[in-house]
Amino acid sequence: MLIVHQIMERLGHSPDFVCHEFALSPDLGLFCIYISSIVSTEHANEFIFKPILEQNLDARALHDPKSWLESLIPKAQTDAFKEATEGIQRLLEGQCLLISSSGDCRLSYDIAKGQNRSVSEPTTEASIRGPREGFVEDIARNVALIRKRLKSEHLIFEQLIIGTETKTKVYLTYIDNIAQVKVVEEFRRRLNSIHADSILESSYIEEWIQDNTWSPFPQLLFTERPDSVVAKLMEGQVVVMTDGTPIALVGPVTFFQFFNSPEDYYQRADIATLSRWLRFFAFLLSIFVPALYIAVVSYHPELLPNSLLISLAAQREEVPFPAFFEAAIMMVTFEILREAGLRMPRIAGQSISIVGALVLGEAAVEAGLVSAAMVIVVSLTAISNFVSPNYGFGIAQRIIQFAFMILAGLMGLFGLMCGVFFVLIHLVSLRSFGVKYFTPLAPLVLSAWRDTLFRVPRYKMKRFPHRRMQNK
Amino acid sequence: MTLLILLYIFFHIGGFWILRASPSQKKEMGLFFGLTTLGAVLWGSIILRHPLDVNKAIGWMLSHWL
Amino acid sequence: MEQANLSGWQLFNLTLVFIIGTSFILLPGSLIADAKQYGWLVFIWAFLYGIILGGLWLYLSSKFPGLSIVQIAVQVLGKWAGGFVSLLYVLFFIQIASWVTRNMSDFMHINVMPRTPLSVFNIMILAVCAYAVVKGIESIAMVCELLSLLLTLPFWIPFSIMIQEWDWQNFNVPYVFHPWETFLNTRYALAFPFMETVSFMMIFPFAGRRLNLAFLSGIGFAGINLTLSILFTIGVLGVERASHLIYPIFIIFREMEFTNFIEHLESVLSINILLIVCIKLSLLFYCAVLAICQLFEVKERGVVAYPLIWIISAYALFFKNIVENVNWVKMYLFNYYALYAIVIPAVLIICARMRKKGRFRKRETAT
Amino acid sequence: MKASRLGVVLTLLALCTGCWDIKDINTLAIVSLAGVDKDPKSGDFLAYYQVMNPTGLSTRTGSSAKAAVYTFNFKDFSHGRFTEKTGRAMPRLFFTAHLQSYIISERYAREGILDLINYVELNPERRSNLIIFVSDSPLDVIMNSFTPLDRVPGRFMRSLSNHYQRNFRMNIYPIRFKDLEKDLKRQTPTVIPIIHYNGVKAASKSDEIEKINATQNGLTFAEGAVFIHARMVGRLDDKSKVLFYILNKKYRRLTETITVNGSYVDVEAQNIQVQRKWIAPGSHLSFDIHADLRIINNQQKRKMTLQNLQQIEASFNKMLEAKAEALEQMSKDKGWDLLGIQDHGGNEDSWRQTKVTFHVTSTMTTTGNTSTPYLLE
Repeated sequence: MLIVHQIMERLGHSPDFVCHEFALSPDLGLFCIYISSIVSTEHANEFIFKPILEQNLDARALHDPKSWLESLIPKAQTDAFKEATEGIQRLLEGQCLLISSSGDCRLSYDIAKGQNRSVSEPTTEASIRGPREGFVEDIARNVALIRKRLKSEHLIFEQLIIGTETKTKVYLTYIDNIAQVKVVEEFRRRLNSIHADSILESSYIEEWIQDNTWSPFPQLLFTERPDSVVAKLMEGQVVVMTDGTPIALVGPVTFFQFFNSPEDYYQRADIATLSRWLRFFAFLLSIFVPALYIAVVSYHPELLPNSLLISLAAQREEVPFPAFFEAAIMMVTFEILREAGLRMPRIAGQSISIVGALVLGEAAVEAGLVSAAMVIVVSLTAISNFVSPNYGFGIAQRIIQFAFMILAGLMGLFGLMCGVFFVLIHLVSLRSFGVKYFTPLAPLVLSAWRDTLFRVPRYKMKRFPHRRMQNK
Repeated sequence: MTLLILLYIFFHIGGFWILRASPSQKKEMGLFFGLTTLGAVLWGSIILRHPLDVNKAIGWMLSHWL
Repeated sequence: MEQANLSGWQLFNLTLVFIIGTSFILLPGSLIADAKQYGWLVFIWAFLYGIILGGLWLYLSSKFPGLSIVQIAVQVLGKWAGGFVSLLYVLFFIQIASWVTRNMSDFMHINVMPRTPLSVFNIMILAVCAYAVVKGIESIAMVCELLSLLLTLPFWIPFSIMIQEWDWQNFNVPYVFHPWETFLNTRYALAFPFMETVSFMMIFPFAGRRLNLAFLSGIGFAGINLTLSILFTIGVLGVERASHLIYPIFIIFREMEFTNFIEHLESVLSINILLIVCIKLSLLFYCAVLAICQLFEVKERGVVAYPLIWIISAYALFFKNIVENVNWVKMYLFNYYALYAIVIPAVLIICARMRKKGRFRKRETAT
Repeated sequence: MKASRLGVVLTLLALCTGCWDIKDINTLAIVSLAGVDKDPKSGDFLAYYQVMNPTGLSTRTGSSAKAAVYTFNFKDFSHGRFTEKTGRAMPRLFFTAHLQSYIISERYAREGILDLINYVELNPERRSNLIIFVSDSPLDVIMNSFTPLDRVPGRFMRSLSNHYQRNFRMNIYPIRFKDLEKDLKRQTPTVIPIIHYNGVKAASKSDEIEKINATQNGLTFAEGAVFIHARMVGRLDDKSKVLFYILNKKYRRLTETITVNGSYVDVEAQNIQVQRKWIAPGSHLSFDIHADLRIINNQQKRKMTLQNLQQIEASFNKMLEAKAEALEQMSKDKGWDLLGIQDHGGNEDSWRQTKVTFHVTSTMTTTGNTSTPYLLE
């Protein structure tokens, strides 16, 4: 009875706390405690209450209630617990507690009712060809999605509980005969070293375990698609799945993997390579176009051919601002529009930002605040920024683009080149779990080019490409 | 000249603020301070119009002794 | 000491960029002025001389595996004399770094941005290189490897376009060539790019096993590259113009008219030069910082790197103008560099042999 | 790494010191044509700079037909002073990176333009790879008149020279400052085209170009000025200018009229190859010239037969040899080494005595559409 009081006084106040008391027999009372919001009441009625009430007491029940109860309730989900804290823990996980009045029988019975959504198409990484399944919030079903694709006994899921308050379940997933042992240990060490009170999303974990917190470039790939997770696992990478979020973290990752979209592996090899080159070009375009425009227009007009210079000068005739200021205005307005596009309800979505930009741009040109060339430059950069398959990488592009714009505005091509050298040094010095960030290009590994700069057809990729993951 | 002194002081504040954070002994502080002062002296000589020209000194030494 | 390791390909690229560095914009002008149409011949024996010196340094560092020149000096000459020699080397690295910065800011000031003061160029590029030094030799080597293809392409494409202006008549300028006298007054070409590579002795400990091959082939390939570029300058610009210009290769780029749309491509070269200078400067900066760190046993490179910006940017402003710079180089450079590139390594080898240091010990003690 | 944060702070500190070299493109006075004349008496230079007016040029803004270019002229005793002097009259920054061509008056050219070459070559922004013209009509007339078809006079002249440029082997028309500099110490002269303004008054109002008659106040581009050691020593008529280019500068095309059987045949010689050989070194030089012929206009009263074609080839060869010998004779009379004998192995003093023989061969390749000309009888 004492334990019931303890639980009552700890959790009794919350509205969804339920405690039934059955007086089975004069000297055998039974307490059944659960939290109604996270418990499926049909299960409770069917599997607990009905057997208890319909069963007529017999002698055995009286002197040994524990085995009697266990025989009644299906074995699968019941296990015993000792003190109150563990009981409370189980209650919060959506289990029903059965405590006999004498206090010697304490059973908990799992009847949690998950209210998670059904498997739907991943919104951030849509692809024309390839499976439409995306992860969901419940980690068990995510594991099911992966196991459905990868039926191999080498697939290991290591469970860790992180977060003193939220106690979120985190699965460290890898394939033991492919992944590098050093990398897996490094992951395990870093995950265990996290001491946070709450882990609500995989980005919390990302911030804890990434190498360099000051770098705008993400060192862990996040994805929502089970098929790309399985592809990465087969390539020898390690996946960290967190309960309560559909996003899984994949490491160790190099710079060039941000240009592979899952679709590359479903298209034919040549189209995949060309689209990969297109993404490289879009990346360079989105970084250098605004900076070069400002540098050329305000510092090195002799670089423009004659007729282009004349038409640009004519356009900029009535524009009051210098080039850098004009570019900054347009870029900031575009960022505001993009943010508005995200925050709008899903139906308006992305289209708002592009339409808004072009309309606003047109009006600005009519009003003579901005030259037409600048609207072209801004919308070109913005669109080529959307091309990057990974959203985190898109944000890194935008930070670098603004930095280069400021440098070009201050010191022209000289400033821009110093910025480029600074970013290159920073990129090359990054490590993602021991793997050099610019691997196939900086420490020249020609054999790895097969899958990063080019996508060679299937039959050429016989060996596992994981070899490039080993850190020298 | 005042800009030089301001920069010098600002550089030192920045340096000490960062170095104090990382566990470094006396030697690193001394080295940091020494090198910046040497640089500031050179800069001062340039700003005050009669630079301590090391190149001329080397040229003079070479032409005299060799 | 940082436990980085460089592959043969990375060391090859580093030597290539280091030697081509600022010499490919400055050397052709003065070489053609001194040796008329035989300027490229001068450069051939210059880079052969460079390879011989490279061999000397490799021999010295093979006797002390895993030690940089500063550590060798301390080990061979003892604490105080060794310390003095390493201070000399620190001054040497700082000087080359400031002269490289000065050449770059002169180039930018004369050709691209005439109204920006020199010190702004110096401080900005030194700040970026200091960051590169703090990130370590591996990052510099990797960026150099990354950019090596990017740097040779825009260098050779314009030259192949300018072949249309080739004129064989430029080669029979009435000038009698007597080798010894030309050798004497173009000896700065021996010193300028080739004796500076003694600073590679600082990073020999990081290099992997194919060190000798990578280093010597780097010097050779850079030498061939520069000889061809001088040959092209003579062929395209003609001895008359090339000898009167300070930056003949920049002028070639400026006058390249591919179609009347693509006319002004000299910005490609200025970007090219800037990146090469960034790499060369951060390498020299790294050698200077490493030397100081090894001398004072300081682990943290940032502590030494950032204050050094003050010294190098100040030192770079000592030359009043480019003419004084060129005169100084013509008169004193060879003798001054000879001290560091030939005299001190030779002294070290002799002392080491006498005092049986390093690999010179008798066979029974060698492992 | 704590120190790297200091690095970033330091770089930003160095950046925010402001920007010196900023020059926005609509604060630039884009010079498209420059002209310089020297007043022989006072020794002062008269410099004319034609600045493009972007809004006038761009038809998009639908502005009224404003003038496409404006000419500023200055007078000073030394070239360098113009950069600063232009600041007093031009509202915008003097910007010469887009110069199209440079016009030098004949009287200045005859005094030698070495000082101008040095001035232009000193600063890379003043391009030294732009084309030069010598003008025999007064400079203030040429510089102050608009040109039909191409509204920017600078581009008008450059496109005039483009017709010739296409026919050079490596499409380089050697009439630029850099060619003058390259030939500075050589004996072979450089020939620069002379531009002539047929008319007295400058067509200086933009509505002048509304008139239909384009040649009346227009520019023509005919004879050549001979420069030796960057000084103009004389003039060449059009035909010998073209022949000079053929013999020395790999020019490829020549149109001539020859008389065959008593009537004219206009013939165009294409991809002309010139081979220069020393029969006896120093004393006897021979030229082998080969050309492919194309008939442009055939007035003969004969049927077009193989023999007829060979007749045309033979008379073309004879005509070209005669013209070349005339040029050689004129060059020896005037003392200009037009055939470049000294630079190709001849010796300084006795180059006039070298015997020069020309041997021309040609093949008729295209005869045009009509196989035989229409005949009355």
